[in-house]
Amino acid sequence: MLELDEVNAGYGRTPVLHDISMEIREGEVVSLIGRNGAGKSTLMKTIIGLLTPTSGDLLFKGESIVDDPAERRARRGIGYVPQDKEIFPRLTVHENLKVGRFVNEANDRSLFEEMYDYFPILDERRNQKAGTMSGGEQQMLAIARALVGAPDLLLLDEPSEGVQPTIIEEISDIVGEINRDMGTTVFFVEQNLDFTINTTERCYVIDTGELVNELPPDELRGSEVVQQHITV
Amino acid sequence: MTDPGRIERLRDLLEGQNTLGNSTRFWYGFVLVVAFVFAYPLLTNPFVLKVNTDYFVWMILALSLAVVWGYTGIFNFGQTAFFGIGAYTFGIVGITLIEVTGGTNVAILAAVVVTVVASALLGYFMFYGEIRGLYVAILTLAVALTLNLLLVRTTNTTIGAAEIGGNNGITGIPSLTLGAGPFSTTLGITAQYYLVAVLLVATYLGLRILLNSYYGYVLLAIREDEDRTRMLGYDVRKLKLIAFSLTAGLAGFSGALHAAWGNFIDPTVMGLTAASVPIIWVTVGGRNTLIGPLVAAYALQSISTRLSTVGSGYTNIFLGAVFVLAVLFFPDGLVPAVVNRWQERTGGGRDIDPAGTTEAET
Amino acid sequence: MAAAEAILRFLVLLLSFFGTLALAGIGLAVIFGIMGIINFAHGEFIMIGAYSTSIAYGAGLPLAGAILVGGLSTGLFGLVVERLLIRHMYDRLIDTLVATWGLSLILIQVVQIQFGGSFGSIPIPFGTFQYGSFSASMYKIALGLTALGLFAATYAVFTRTSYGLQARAAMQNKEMARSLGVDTGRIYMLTFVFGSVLSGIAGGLFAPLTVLTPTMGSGYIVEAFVTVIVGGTNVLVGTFGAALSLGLIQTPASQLFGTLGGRVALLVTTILIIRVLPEGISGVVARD
Amino acid sequence: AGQVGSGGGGEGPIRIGTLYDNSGPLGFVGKGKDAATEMWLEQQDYELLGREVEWIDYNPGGDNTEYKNLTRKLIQQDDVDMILGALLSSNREALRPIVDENKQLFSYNDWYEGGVCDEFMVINTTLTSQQRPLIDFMVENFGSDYYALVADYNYGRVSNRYARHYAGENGAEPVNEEFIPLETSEFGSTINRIREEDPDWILSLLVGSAQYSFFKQAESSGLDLPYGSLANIAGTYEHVSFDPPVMADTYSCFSYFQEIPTETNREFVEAFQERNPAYTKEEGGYVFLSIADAWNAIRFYWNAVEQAGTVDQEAVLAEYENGLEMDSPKGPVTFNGETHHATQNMWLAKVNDDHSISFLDMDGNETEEPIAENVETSEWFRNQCNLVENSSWDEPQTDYLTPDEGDLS
Amino acid sequence: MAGTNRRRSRHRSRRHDGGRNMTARQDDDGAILRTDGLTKRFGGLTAVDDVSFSLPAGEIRCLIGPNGAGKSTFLKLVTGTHHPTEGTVHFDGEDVTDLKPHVRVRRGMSLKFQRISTYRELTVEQNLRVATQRIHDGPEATRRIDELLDTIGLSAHRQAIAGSLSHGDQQWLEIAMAMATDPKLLLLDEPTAGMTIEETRETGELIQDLVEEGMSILVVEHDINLVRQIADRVTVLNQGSVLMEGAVAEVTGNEDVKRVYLGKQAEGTA
Ligand SMILES: Nc1ncnc2c1ncn2[C@@H]1O[C@H](COP(=O)(O)OP(=O)(O)OP(=O)(O)O)[C@@H](O)[C@H]1O
Ligand SMILES: Nc1ncnc2c1ncn2[C@@H]1O[C@H](COP(=O)(O)OP(=O)(O)OP(=O)(O)O)[C@@H](O)[C@H]1O
Ligand SMILES: CC(C)C[C@H](N)C(=O)O
Ligand SMILES: [Mg+2]
Ligand SMILES: [Mg+2]
Repeated sequence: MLELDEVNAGYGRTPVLHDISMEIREGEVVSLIGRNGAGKSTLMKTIIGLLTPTSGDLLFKGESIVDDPAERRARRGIGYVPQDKEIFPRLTVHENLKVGRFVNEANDRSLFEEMYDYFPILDERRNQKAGTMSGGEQQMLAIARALVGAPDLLLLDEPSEGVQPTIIEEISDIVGEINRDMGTTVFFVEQNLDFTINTTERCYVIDTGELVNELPPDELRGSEVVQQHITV
Repeated sequence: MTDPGRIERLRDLLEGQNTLGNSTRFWYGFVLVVAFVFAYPLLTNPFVLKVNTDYFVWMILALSLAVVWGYTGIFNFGQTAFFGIGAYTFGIVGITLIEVTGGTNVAILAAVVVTVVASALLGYFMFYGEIRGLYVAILTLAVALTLNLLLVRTTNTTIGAAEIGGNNGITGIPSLTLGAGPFSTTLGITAQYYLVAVLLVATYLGLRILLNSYYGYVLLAIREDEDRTRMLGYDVRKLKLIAFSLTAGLAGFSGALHAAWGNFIDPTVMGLTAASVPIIWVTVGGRNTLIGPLVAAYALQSISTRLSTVGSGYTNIFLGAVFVLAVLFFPDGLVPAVVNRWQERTGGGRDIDPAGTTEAET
Repeated sequence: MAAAEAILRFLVLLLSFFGTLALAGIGLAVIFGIMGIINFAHGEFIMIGAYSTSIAYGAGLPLAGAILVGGLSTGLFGLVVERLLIRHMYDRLIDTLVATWGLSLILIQVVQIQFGGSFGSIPIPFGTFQYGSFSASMYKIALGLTALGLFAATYAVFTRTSYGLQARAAMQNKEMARSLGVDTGRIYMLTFVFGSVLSGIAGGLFAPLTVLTPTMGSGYIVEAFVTVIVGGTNVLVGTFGAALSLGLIQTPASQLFGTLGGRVALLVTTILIIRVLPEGISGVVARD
Repeated sequence: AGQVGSGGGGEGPIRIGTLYDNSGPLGFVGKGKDAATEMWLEQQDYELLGREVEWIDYNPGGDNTEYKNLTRKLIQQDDVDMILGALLSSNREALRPIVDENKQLFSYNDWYEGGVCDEFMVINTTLTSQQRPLIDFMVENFGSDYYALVADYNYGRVSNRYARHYAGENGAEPVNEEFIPLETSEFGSTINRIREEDPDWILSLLVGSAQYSFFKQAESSGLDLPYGSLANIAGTYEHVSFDPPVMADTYSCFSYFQEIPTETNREFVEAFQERNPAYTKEEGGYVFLSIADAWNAIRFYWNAVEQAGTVDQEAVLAEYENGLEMDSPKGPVTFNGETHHATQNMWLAKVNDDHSISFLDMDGNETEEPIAENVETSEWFRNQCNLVENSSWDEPQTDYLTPDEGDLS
Repeated sequence: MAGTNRRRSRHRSRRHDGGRNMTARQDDDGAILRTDGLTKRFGGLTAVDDVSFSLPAGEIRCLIGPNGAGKSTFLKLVTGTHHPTEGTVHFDGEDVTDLKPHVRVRRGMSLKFQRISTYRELTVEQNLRVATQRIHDGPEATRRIDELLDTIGLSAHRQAIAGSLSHGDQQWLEIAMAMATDPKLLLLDEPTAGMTIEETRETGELIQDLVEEGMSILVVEHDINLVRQIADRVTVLNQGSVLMEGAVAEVTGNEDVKRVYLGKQAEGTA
């Protein structure tokens, strides 16, 4: 589904990612962990196209997408939930969801109602301006907004951040569900180990902009790799 | 000479993260430029001196806007209203009192005081009413335009001994005359040039000290995020009011100098075109610096004088193109761009370039 | 009878003040509202609309057609400006302000060189509206109504169409909109062109009423800014509300104190409205 | 001429500087003036007293500070012998102190409200006080209630003061005087008010293209009153730029109109339009008053220098003060040494329904003659200003006098 | 350099009082912060509903509750960013309900926002200087900045533009800025969002150190492990009202809390 080949990227003249190569196969749920500033969000931004790699190649469904701008990658089927939520503050909840559907207008199966089932609070607040929603509510909205576009690959940057424990569980369940039912491939960054362990099949570890390891999730806890690269 | 400690202490006052130009090389350059400015009268004719004197006056206006807008983030689109208030006050008081006191000292003082008071009233109205951003711009512009409309219709109105003169303006404003009574001297072209040059240099250095002090940091913080700054315990409204009135006072001061320079002031200084000119200097020069607006004010004013001597109808096409190209190719202003390029080439001095303010963004 | 006349006089005057403010502001409002760009050459866009309308009219088109031509050619011009200039300055409010100021200087001078100090004029159509002893220019009434119509249409575009939603999303968060597949570059371009067309139409509508000169734009720019900014964050609703309330002030003020009174009242009202509603008029309508 | 008349040493070229706006709102006026100046200089082969003439042509762009800078530059750097320029009174007032301080001869030649009494200024254009026949004519032919529309700045306000005074002498009075800011282009409320007041005629002191919209808007709201204009037609040719019948029934009194039916004028207009096709009717142009005044201004100077035999400024001024006379497109003009203003004929033009122009006499009959000949400046001004007796090159009088209410009687 | 190894100082923050008297004046009941009947409505929605709350000086209190329960709104009422629809706020023995935010801050409260709100365009050092210079001046300020930088492990990023820091580092910077005013009461809104487990634990230790030095702290958190680590007591907010209040174990054991908030987390992993 997604392949990265020796990708280097950064901001201005500050390099952040060094020779990242990885592969995510169709239908997988893969996670990425690493400490603050390791480059996790940077990697996500590079995949969706908000950052242009200085070198290297990105393949999505077998085609190179390095030269595509973000909007085209989104239309190819990549959904993105950024770390800062980035909801549209002056649009209503429902309008936010509508914006999320432009990527996939062709797909006539409307996912709005499903999303409202997943997150009843959004249903209740359809017409509230998104900017006035609480932190956690915004996070749910951001996830729902990405999902209404029915992406083939979903990128989640710390989806559990600021979300209450019961809903973290739900999100974890939802990720499992869409992966199972809709065949969506998921790649996410997460600090919450429980979440990661419950949800993923594989986990990449990143440190200082380099991929240093790849583990099955059940080895995460107490693993030496994690000790070395995550804890100080 | 002086002990090096004192120079170091002076540099500590003048330098910091908030201003451009903290290297020894910068100060050598600075001294060189100042020396040249002071030697200039020996090299040129009175006309050039006279014109340059006015450029220096405009540069003081540019500095005032750089501080209130560039550093504090208060988009004052009506800075020329205060320039005008200063000029008119100087004209009225100057004409009225020159016979009495023999000098213009009181007039200068009056110009500054009146502008500070006027701007404080407006500032209180705005900042204590939580008016921000573009609203401040439109409001200040509206004030300038209203003043302009009202002044245009002052034909045959006299205040004190001064005929306000409607759109013809006040004529016969006295030149800068220092001293009082029999001991007063009216400054000639060269003396005026020196005085204004000294004032300009002093203003620049004084503002550098201010910006690198406690207040400089607060001003920056207010520009970046008012609410956040409030939550650090600063009385943002009051500080904005102070910054607004003090820079307005500086603008009024430069207005007074301009009126004395030309012995004349008219309402066009408060019109839309005049109001945008300082905005253009500050933008083209580099909004977050002092030196940028200075350089831009000088350069753009002299370009436009030079163009008008070409006498053709293409003046504004050229000037317009300069604005367009400048912002197109130097998004952060001409001076920061040049400095960055220079530093890239030479590797910088003691300069603390805020980690590539200019390139790291977006 | 006399009362009816007085009311009618007030309404017609209000309609024409409203029409002028609203038309002067609408193109600017769209561009500023969606792209956060202040187009200081806005007055000159109006001027271009007026000139091209006049040229088309001179070539024999009926006025309505000529105004359409005015709108479209201004739109085309807007497209060129967007591609060459504005495109490079998204998210740089102040820079665009200066660049478009430069553009305005250039346009005025070019038009002056090309067409001289003033330009052929269009007669005011539709004749006179008569009621009792009161009479008014029919065209001005039409102008006010057209302004209402344009607002309704523009409002519908931004609230009902997918372009409108994408445009509002792009305005609020460009990067995120892109990540959701919104082609912000295209949206911005369309918006700028759309705004230019509206300015051009406004210019075309003004053309019969005024004398066409290269500097005619400066007569609208202050009103346009004031109206748009007083409008507030919800730009379309705001501009509409601002045009209406400023018109409501200007009408009696200019009736009572003359034209200067009207203008001063406009500026003073602006100052007061901003003071009372620091978020602009739309802050009341749609709090956010 | 930093030192008095140093340019007159006989060495090198004679230098003439002009300060006419080529850009800004009055750019079109200045361009016309430059074109007239250039036409004269070319006709003379850039040669005067057998010396080469160098023309220094600057563009102040309407900015008063630029006016100051450029005046200074012309005097102090370019060392000119003569300066011609300034459009608005405020331009002139901005630079006048510099001219006075440097004792520099200066020609102001754009129609204005009058009042400059300055040793170093020579002026040849229409003053409001010279337009008095218009007021007399309007009151006599249309009635004594008039509505004044006045551009709200000095020219308008001062001119209005003259108009009110002359109207008063005819027993007429304004029913209302409305002062209108310069960029105003929306006249709905004004038209309403005029209708309420129901005057016999309208006095127009409207200035600037925005304000000219008034005429169109009045036309379309069915306002049908005669206009007596002190500020339109001659200088700004609304009868050419508007389609008829917007300006029909406008009466305008000036010293010059392109249509003046004399041989001298026909030749001038033809020559000028041939060189500058933009000023032909086909191009929507018109050879307007400011052009003729610039033309007369440079010719006055030429005559003065030729008679003085030198460009020494004091000597040249003496020739002006001796009362230069010449024929011109306007007809014969004489320079009045005491007031430093020109004495000239006034024409009363009526704009017909098809926007053609007819010249009228006091009774409203068509004529080929001016309505008044050899019109002086106002009596009040002549009492105030005698630059021959009260002023000299070394002890100059340099005033700008505006009459207060009551001064005129 | 991205994510270079760095160590947060273990000897952190010997506080500099700047001469300020740190002994908090307490309410009659010994509370540094007390609210009575605090209520905030947005249109038809009651975000905070009649909350009477009291925080004894020197305590670490955690405020938990579902998303949208009104936690952030409650903090904003305490700091004065929002004005309550009803009720009062007492701080340090005085009624501060009608005081402006900056005045409250001057009296010694300090807030770390939920949304990151460092000065994005300024350097890390400039951020800290603005935060601390009101209390410390001259070389003293520089020393305090050094110390804070050391505490949060950003010494190497002194000249970096704050907006270019990673999310987690910006969180640290926010915390440091809140500390920089040497408050008596520190209000932290989700300080560890986006931090690794290890970093979260360090933040917890930092918070504990601060209390030892005399601060009182109110933390809004969703990370129940952190709550377990630091909280003296826990207040649970649900739909704007206090659901319960008590010791950690008490709260996490409560069925209601489990149902509306904790879910399986109640069993705990720490
Ligand atoms: N806009 C930017 N400009 C310059 N440098 C940046 C920018 N954004 C991030 N960086 C730098 O890139 C590096 C990686 O940041 P990134 O946000 O990818 O980290 P992260 O792994 O997501 O961390 P966290 O867990 O804190 O979110 C950091 O050193 C950061 O300082
Ligand atoms: N300005 C506002 N207008 C309308 N509703 C608002 C406003 N601010 C907050 N709310 C609503 O009030 C409720 C409480 O919000 P608050 O931010 O206090 O929640 P919270 O407990 O901090 O949640 P989280 O844990 O998700 O951050 C939410 O439902 C939110 O949507
Ligand atoms: C329209 C202008 C050219 C009129 C006149 N010269 C004035 O002083 O205002
Ligand atoms: Mg991140
Ligand atoms: Mg919250």
